[in-house]
Amino acid sequence: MSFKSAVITFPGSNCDRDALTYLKDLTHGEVFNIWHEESSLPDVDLVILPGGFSFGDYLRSGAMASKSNIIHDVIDHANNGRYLLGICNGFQILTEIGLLKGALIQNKSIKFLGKDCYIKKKFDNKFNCNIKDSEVLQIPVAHNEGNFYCDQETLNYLQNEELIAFEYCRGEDSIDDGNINGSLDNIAGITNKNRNILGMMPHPERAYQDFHVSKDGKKIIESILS
Amino acid sequence: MNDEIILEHGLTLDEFRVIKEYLKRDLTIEELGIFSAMWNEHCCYKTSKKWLKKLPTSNEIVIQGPGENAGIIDVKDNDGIAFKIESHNHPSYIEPFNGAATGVGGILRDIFTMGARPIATLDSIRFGEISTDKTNYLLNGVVHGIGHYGNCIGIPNIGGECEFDQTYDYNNLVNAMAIGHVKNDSIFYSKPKTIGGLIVYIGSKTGKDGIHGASMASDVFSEDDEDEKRPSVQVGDPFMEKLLMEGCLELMSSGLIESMQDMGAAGITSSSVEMASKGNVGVHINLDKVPLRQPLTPYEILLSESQERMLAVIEKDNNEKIREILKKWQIDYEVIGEITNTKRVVFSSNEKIVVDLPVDIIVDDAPEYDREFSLPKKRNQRNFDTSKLNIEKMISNYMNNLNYLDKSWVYNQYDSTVMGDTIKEPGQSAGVVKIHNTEKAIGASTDCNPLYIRINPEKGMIYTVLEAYRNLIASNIKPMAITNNLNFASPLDPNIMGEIVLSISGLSDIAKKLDTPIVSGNVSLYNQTNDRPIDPTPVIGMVGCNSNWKKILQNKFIKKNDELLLLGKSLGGDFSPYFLQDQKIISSICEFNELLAPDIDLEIKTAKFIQEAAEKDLIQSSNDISRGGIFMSLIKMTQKNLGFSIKVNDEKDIFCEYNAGYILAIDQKNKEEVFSMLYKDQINFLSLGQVKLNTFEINSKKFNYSDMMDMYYKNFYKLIN
Amino acid sequence: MRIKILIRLKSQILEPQGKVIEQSLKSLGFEEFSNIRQGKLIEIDLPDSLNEKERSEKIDVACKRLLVNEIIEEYEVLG
Amino acid sequence: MRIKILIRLKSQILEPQGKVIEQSLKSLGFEEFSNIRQGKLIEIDLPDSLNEKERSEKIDVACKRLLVNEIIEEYEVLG
Ligand SMILES: Nc1ncnc2c1ncn2[C@@H]1O[C@H](COP(=O)(O)OP(=O)(O)O)[C@@H](O)[C@H]1O
Ligand SMILES: [Mg+2]
Repeated sequence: MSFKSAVITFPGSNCDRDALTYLKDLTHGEVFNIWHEESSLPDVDLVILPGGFSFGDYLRSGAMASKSNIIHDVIDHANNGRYLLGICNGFQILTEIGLLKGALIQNKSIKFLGKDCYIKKKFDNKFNCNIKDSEVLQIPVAHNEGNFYCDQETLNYLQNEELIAFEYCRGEDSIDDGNINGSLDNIAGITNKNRNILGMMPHPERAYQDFHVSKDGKKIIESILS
Repeated sequence: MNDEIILEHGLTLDEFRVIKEYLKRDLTIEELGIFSAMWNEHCCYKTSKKWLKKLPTSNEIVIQGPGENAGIIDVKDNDGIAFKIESHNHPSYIEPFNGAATGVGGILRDIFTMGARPIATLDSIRFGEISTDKTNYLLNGVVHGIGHYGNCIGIPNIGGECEFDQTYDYNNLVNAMAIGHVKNDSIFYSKPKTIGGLIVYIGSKTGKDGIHGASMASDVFSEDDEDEKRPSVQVGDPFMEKLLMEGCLELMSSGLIESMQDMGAAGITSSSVEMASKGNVGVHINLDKVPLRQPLTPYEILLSESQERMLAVIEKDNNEKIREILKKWQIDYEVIGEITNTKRVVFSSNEKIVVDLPVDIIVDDAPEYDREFSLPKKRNQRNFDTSKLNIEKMISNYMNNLNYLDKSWVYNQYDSTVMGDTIKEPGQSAGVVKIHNTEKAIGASTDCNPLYIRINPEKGMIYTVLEAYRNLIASNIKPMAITNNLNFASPLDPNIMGEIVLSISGLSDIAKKLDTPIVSGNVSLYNQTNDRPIDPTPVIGMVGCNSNWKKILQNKFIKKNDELLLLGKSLGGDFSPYFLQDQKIISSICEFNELLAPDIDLEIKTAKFIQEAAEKDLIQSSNDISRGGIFMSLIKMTQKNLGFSIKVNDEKDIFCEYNAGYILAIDQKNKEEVFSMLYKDQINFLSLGQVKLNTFEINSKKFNYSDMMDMYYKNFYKLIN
Repeated sequence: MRIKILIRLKSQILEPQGKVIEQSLKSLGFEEFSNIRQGKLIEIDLPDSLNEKERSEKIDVACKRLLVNEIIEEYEVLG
Repeated sequence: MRIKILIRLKSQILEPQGKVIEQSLKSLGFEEFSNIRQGKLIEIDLPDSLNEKERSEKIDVACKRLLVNEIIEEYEVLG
């Protein structure tokens, strides 16, 4: 049975093509591109909410996209236990929908940040099960609002329920502590309680081809498929 | 029309007389506005045209040379590369964030207007002395603006320049370049085909933005009139541009439109006039149909520079289908006029004709000046006393000068990996992206050496082009064509006119020798505040290709023990302008020696060798030598604890500039083969030393590796805060 | 009538923009300015035909549904 | 005391955010909301020891020197 997936495009999404290519190259299955105004999703195993500036990121990043028509079906898809992955703007949209806890506020540097970052896995889930505990992944980030915030109670919950998927760390040539944007507890990606929804700021779809600086981004899809 | 109004519109009384004699009647204010916009330096190149004609603009790979929105070159298999550079200097001085942002927006529209999907941007930015608050404000605003616009649309920035010099204290420069990919059988031109075709307006509503912007761009503005004459600023809406880009590309691939033109400087005026002129037809536009953001007079509609707007010509039958497509993208769309056979530009409003002019007089009769120019004086040759310099001092001079330091503060604010095809990000000698779904790599670099050009415009320009050339060669990209942005002070000064004439001549010379024609460009004059002219800054953007991305060379060290080779010929201490200036040996421009003649044959020969060796996978990595010499070139090659140990005869020489200078890192096992190739080609080289872990060693003197890295990577942040 | 909605980050959340402004102001000699925070202002025209209660209800709903993210923000309506 | 500075783009200057927010609100059923514009809110603590005049002068100077870009923005001080 072949793996099927879909990428949603919102007005202002700009990593939708990248996500489509990533899925095509790594899953070898059917991949759909869905426009945000459509009312239903095809029957797929994985949906990606891609990066970009949906609706210009005006008001708040991800806020307006979270009210799109297609979102009802995205929620249904997730409630059925299927995989849902939000990358960058997609992560922001997931928190705005409320499918993931917390919020992403402006980077502590108050500047857009486009460079490679280093992350490692914190707690096990289906998105990172192929990654070793000690492994450091090098993956690009490109965001202005990637600074993960939640209140103490939520943080305790994320810790206790082991919902933190990735955290920022130092890499071999880091000149700082690796927490590039000020995120609480170095959080780079979290899941929902059911662990079928992952939101992450780094862009795995920009780190998997031979000419990319790193191929660590492969490991997410490989984990899902394993 | 009184003289004052005419002058205020940036026309000379002579120019006005020509118009009146031709028309045999007085002009409406709207018509005056049109001449003001179209006869402005920015649109008609009245000062530079005569000289620009001398540039080589074609060879077998040029599909489109200057004259359209962007130039296009053929990279085989029906793939074309469209590119152009454009300036937004004055707007960025007035309002750095929006000025720079709209600069990026404008150049991207130039690319997708031709049916090309933008695949990369570069930016060349120059500021005054960093010690002033103003410079800091401009730097922050400009970089934020460039990033904001490009990041939002999702086009990777793959390189550029960022320099500081007091010559730009009151006139910072912001040049933005964009590169797009097009299928050669699907290029769109601005030339309309059908008489009776509908002229349609696509994009944002028109507002008061930047009215008079075009004429302002060619006015010498003085420091203290910042507030009064300030025209309203253009604000960019990158989200709208993203929708517009997707909408237009969809329209073009659907075959529903026949030509397209973006509304850039002087908005609807210049786009419609250009359309008429290209097609040798007339246009009739009803200004009442133009979508407005706020009530505007016909005069204001004609001159508004609101961003994110396009003009297209379509066949009547396609109207509804187009409306349907654009509805999905939520873009305003309106039929505002039609193509006529009158060869006149007619605008009406409220049932009245407000403009009725023959296209000829606006375009063909635009003034062309042959301004007086003078040649630079002969320079005396001197030897300079550099005895006070020691290696620590020279390192410190460069490492405390912004111009030599890592610019990641700038380019980390840009998204350089979006679209997933970036092969080489900013921070390396050239930016490189893959053409999606192909094996081809496209590389580009922007460069200018204003100090060289100041000393000798003609040779200086040649050095500038050769630097860009080396940047591409060091990545194993074959240089193919050039775009240029001629930033100069006032051409009314014969010395400055001389700089313009001579640097164009140098550009022409070297472009012919390298067979890299000039396919697009832009002129920005009057970059001068009172009696403070900028140094001549003709920036070039060079673009090239390698049909196999796997052969692209990295600039960074790959592994320890690789052999370091030095190629090229040093200019030596007495003839390296940046060395002399930045090691503080010389402070006045008149003291420099005449530039040595650039060794173009050596450049070409060396480039051939590197390409050949790279294709045989004999080179691990390579970097070119430019400002800062061997020393800075080596620092840029370090990564992940890989450093170097080298031996040289003359320690000063490693800080000097070079002809055909490169550092190559070669695997020991390939040494013999590389050496024999070099002997065969009769290229002089030197074994400098080796790549070493955690080492920074020059002539057995050890420096602390991480201290050096800290200085190179962190001093920029320190110096600007 | 035109109403203003002031949106600010909750006080326990570090607001980096404000910190930067505060530093810049200090370096310009504005020592007395403290505790600076930047937020958002949203201005909206609402029909005069709505009465006070309807208006404030509508605004509250709009804020909760879209304009404000209550995990991180709070708001105040003026005018 | 805590003062609020409301900063908005001058009315003739394009403000791209407002239009998009307006559309989004409309599609959520908030038809009556119109002419939406987004601006900035800056809140600052000033010592109570300053009198009204001193305070308003200081704020004006700070706005003109740093907080407000008068080429495109205008401001209003509350509180
Ligand atoms: N404004 C900028 N935008 C993007 N990249 C930049 C900018 N300024 C500098 N860079 C990048 O930093 C690197 C170093 O620049 P520079 O010191 O001019 O070196 P080079 O001699 O290799 O051109 C280059 O790769 C360049 O692309
Ligand atoms: Mg350079």
